[in-house]
Amino acid sequence: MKRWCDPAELADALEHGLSEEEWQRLVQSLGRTPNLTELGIFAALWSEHCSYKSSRIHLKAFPTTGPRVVQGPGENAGAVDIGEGWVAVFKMESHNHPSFIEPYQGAATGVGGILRDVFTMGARPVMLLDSLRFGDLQAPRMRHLVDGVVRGIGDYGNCVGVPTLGGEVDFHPAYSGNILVNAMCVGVARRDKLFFARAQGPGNRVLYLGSKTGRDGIHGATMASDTFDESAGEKRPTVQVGDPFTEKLLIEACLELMDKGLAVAIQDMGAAGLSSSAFEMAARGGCGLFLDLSRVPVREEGMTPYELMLSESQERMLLVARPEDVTEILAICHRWGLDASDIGEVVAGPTVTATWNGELAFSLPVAPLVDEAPRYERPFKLPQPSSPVTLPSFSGRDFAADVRRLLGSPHLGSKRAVYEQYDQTVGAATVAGPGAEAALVLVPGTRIGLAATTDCNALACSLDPYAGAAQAVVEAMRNLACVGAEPVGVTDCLNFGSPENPTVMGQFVAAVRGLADACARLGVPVVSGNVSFYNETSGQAILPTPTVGMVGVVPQVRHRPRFAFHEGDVVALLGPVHGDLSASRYLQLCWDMAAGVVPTPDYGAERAAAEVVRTLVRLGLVAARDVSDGGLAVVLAEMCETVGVTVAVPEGASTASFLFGEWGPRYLLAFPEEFRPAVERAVSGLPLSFLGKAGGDALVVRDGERELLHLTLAEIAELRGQGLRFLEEP
Amino acid sequence: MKVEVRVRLKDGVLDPQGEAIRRVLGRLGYGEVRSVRVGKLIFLDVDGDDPEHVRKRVEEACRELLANPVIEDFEVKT
Amino acid sequence: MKVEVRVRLKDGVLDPQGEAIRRVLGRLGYGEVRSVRVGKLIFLDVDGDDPEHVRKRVEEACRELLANPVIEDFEVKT
Amino acid sequence: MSFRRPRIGVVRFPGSNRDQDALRAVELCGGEAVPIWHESEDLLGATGILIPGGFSYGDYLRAGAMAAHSPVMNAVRRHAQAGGPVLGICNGFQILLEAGLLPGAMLPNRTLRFIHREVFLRVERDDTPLLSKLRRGQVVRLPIAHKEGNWFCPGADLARVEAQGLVALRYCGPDGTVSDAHNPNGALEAVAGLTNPEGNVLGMMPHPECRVDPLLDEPSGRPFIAALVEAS
Ligand SMILES: Nc1ncnc2c1ncn2[C@@H]1O[C@H](COP(=O)(O)OP(=O)(O)O)[C@@H](O)[C@H]1O
Ligand SMILES: [Mg+2]
Repeated sequence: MKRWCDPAELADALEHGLSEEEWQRLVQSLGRTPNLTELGIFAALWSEHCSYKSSRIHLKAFPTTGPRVVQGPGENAGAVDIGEGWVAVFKMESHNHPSFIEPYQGAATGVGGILRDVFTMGARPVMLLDSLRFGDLQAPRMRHLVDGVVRGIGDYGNCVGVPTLGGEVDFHPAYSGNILVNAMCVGVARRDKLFFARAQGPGNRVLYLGSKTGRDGIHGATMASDTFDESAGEKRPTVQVGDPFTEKLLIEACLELMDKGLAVAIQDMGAAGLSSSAFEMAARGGCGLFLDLSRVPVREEGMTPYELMLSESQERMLLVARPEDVTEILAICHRWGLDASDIGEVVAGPTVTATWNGELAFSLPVAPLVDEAPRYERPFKLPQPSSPVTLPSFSGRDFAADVRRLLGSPHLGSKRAVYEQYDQTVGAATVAGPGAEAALVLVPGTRIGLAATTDCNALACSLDPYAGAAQAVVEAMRNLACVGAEPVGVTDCLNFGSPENPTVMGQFVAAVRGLADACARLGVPVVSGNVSFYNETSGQAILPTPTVGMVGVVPQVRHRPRFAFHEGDVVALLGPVHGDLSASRYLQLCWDMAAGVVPTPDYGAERAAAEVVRTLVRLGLVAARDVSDGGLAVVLAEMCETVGVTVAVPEGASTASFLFGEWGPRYLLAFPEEFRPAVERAVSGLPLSFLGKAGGDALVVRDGERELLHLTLAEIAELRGQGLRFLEEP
Repeated sequence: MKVEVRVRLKDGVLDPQGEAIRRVLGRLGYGEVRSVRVGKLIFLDVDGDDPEHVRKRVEEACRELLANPVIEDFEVKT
Repeated sequence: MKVEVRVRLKDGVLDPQGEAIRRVLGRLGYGEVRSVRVGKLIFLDVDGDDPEHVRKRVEEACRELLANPVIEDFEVKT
Repeated sequence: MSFRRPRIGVVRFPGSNRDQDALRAVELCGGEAVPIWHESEDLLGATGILIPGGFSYGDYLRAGAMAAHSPVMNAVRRHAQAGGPVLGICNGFQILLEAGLLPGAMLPNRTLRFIHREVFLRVERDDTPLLSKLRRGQVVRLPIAHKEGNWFCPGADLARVEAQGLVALRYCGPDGTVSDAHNPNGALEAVAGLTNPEGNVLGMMPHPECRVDPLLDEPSGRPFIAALVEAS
């Protein structure tokens, strides 16, 4: 067993997940062999998770600038201007591997991490969203995983007092051995009060705030860059425990420190703990640090420099401050009941040096670890465009049975059992929460509406990563339109298998191009995000899952958007009568045909329709939902909360494509008769088909004289509740 | 048969609850309390009269449900 | 000095957690488990070497904070 | 003309998270809202007290238990004993129970899960200052958001609670019927809110403070906050 200060060798490097080439590169850049602690730091910062070594060159494709962009990729989170001197600060991040090992703590600490990324920018978190992917619910442990993840997200967000207002939950056997937990946080800050994680000013002090350091999660960063095998269990010791109470105190203390101008720079200790925060801060600030590791508050006896640098204990921050402010800072932390300790200082020159009990622990140049970290142009094989699907014959088909099946599936059923475990009203600013097409909150003290949504149709992405990713961006825009919001920025979380597999790398490259093109065509910049590779178990990769998080703005909220039918509403379809059944949920779930071409979005048509819907919703004229997963039939059922509806399949329309088709700019609108002229004027030229009227206590679909479907409100509620009922049991 | 299960966090696993309790006890004048860790005490009433068998079953139940092997240790007392 | 505090719900106080555990155990095939009650196990590390005095102090702490007399009984073991 | 608005103190504990919401709600209802830190020995001249929701001390040990022992609670107790109005919402209610200012105790929800849900509440009293803006039998819709709202009270005390008519609010259906089906957390007698015998202390699990701005939803929380302001 080597000691922290013993010289490392190739074998240790391989142990730490570095390749032989990387080991040589390391020794070369250092001009000497590192000790074990130094190797650990390199391994963590050069891990895929921290270095983005396989993805960086491709992420360059993203449009990251725009008139509203205040901070693009490169900081803890991105920031865009939302008017009246406010900025929205947001980012999405994955916590997939930890959540598979210990769902409750894994998901909880994922939420903690993304909150810190946002409030370290000086922003107050105002909402959380969570995009989740699970395997086959019959698979071993799967219900346990769903339950643990949902409770973990809820308990953490609820306790810190940030509402969880949106997200996704979907299921596919490809995730049975590797679930996805992507958490997004949106915060708000005054534009002139934004903070950056740039260590500056030699002589300034380096302070440690928050929980004491234990041995938790050592190697977390390298684990997240490692595929699972049957021995996943043995990775268990690296699981961390979250403490939302301390996180809440950190939020309040840090925002107070920043508001009082006492912080020069601030950075959370996320993946790779003190190592990444110290070196990233130094790199961004173009300076060095001196740290006395003996002053790091510890929870356990005899922790070595290796452990102190690599521990991933949660709820910890690194802060740079002027010497004269230290006393006041410590006083504020003490008032909030937080541990704080002065552990070092900023130095000129690009080196981070640390001592421990008087002896030198390590001394490393910053550049090789951060800016000069390895970058790979991994070989990739772009996916073949999926082949067209021959539609089955629908003659004599029992569509009612199909609708029942769709509504009863966990994919398309209600997610209430999940979001009822999330606080949706804390903050007293929620205009639209889970269950709405997108989340909408008021910026404190204003009437500015801040909207957010997460989207990814992984089935489509598995058929065509490029078009699927592009469609995710477009769907996000449609969702925002339904709350009257205009897109202002995108964050993303790119979940894929091993980048060392050219096919997976090809999916990644195609998806990134799809996101980039869609964002460019819609004029929405990407300002932050995260890449999660190695999502596979025993060589089985997940579906390519590029999750899109989109943020939008309503300059002045005057009406609360609604999403359910009211008695007497006129019900109309904006957009083409037919959707496209190719690559649809309907074929997947009712015909077991996960196949077909995923159309590339018609950006012009999508923009035009979104514009119209946005206007109608802002004026409070209509209730709107976009038609996506499962098609119009599912949207009709979703809008039947307390009032039913009777609609007719338009003359000569193909019932299947009308009811179950997807893709393209289609929205279901509901509005009082008296608004009809105004609505017709507003849609200016776009196709608008009147389908029927809302009323009664059932969803009825007629084809001429024939009644295709009759579902009472009670039946709908029952069906939509089925999929996740197990979450309602204790 | 009455069985008692004691569940406690593994050493080294953070116990935020215990830590919060310790701080408050200190404020209430119990500064002499150096550390607090909180575990679970589970009282079971189990059918069966063969103590060995009952203990085995309860141990299985602990592994399956009552304790979280990732962060907790357990102890069964018959 | 190591002290162990056992906090348990008074008889007659409903125990949602114990009830739930019992039901799930039943589902998992542990039908022989007739009843489950869940209590807290609080491990304290206290300065001081006079066991009697330490116990007194911990008992005060229980009355003041660690147990809620409306629903809970406690027991201190030194 | 100028008049002094009643000053309402909103107590902040470590982990309170609906304190800002409460401060804003009080202002919107015509009060002057002042935050009071849990270490404060006095109430900064407040004539009414609001103990807001959240997770004081992370809800560790028992929800509200550690907050109930803060210095400020001694001042709140004196204020209450002198007849001053006190409204405790959610965690605030739990704190009032742990502080012994209201009878009974909270157990975990019977689902053992956090529940956020719109619930209906039947108003059982309208003859106390803090309920004066509501009518007995009226049904109010408000959200609940808690994990420990399963109110319990040992038999003897329960009889006293009912006899003295201390139940202020009960969970019910849209039409006011009280039944187990409409009881979200298992609370005894569907108790959602309690008052003390003198009627100057009110504790409730649902959240009126987030239902004051009509843009967010029907402002069904106003009567509760406004009554506190008026009573102060
Ligand atoms: N897929 C992506 N799209 C846009 N920006 C990205 C993406 N992945 C990473 N980034 C940016 O790279 C930086 C490092 O990402 P990450 O390591 O996830 O942040 P953190 O270190 O806070 O966890 C961040 O600024 C992030 O926004
Ligand atoms: Mg970060």
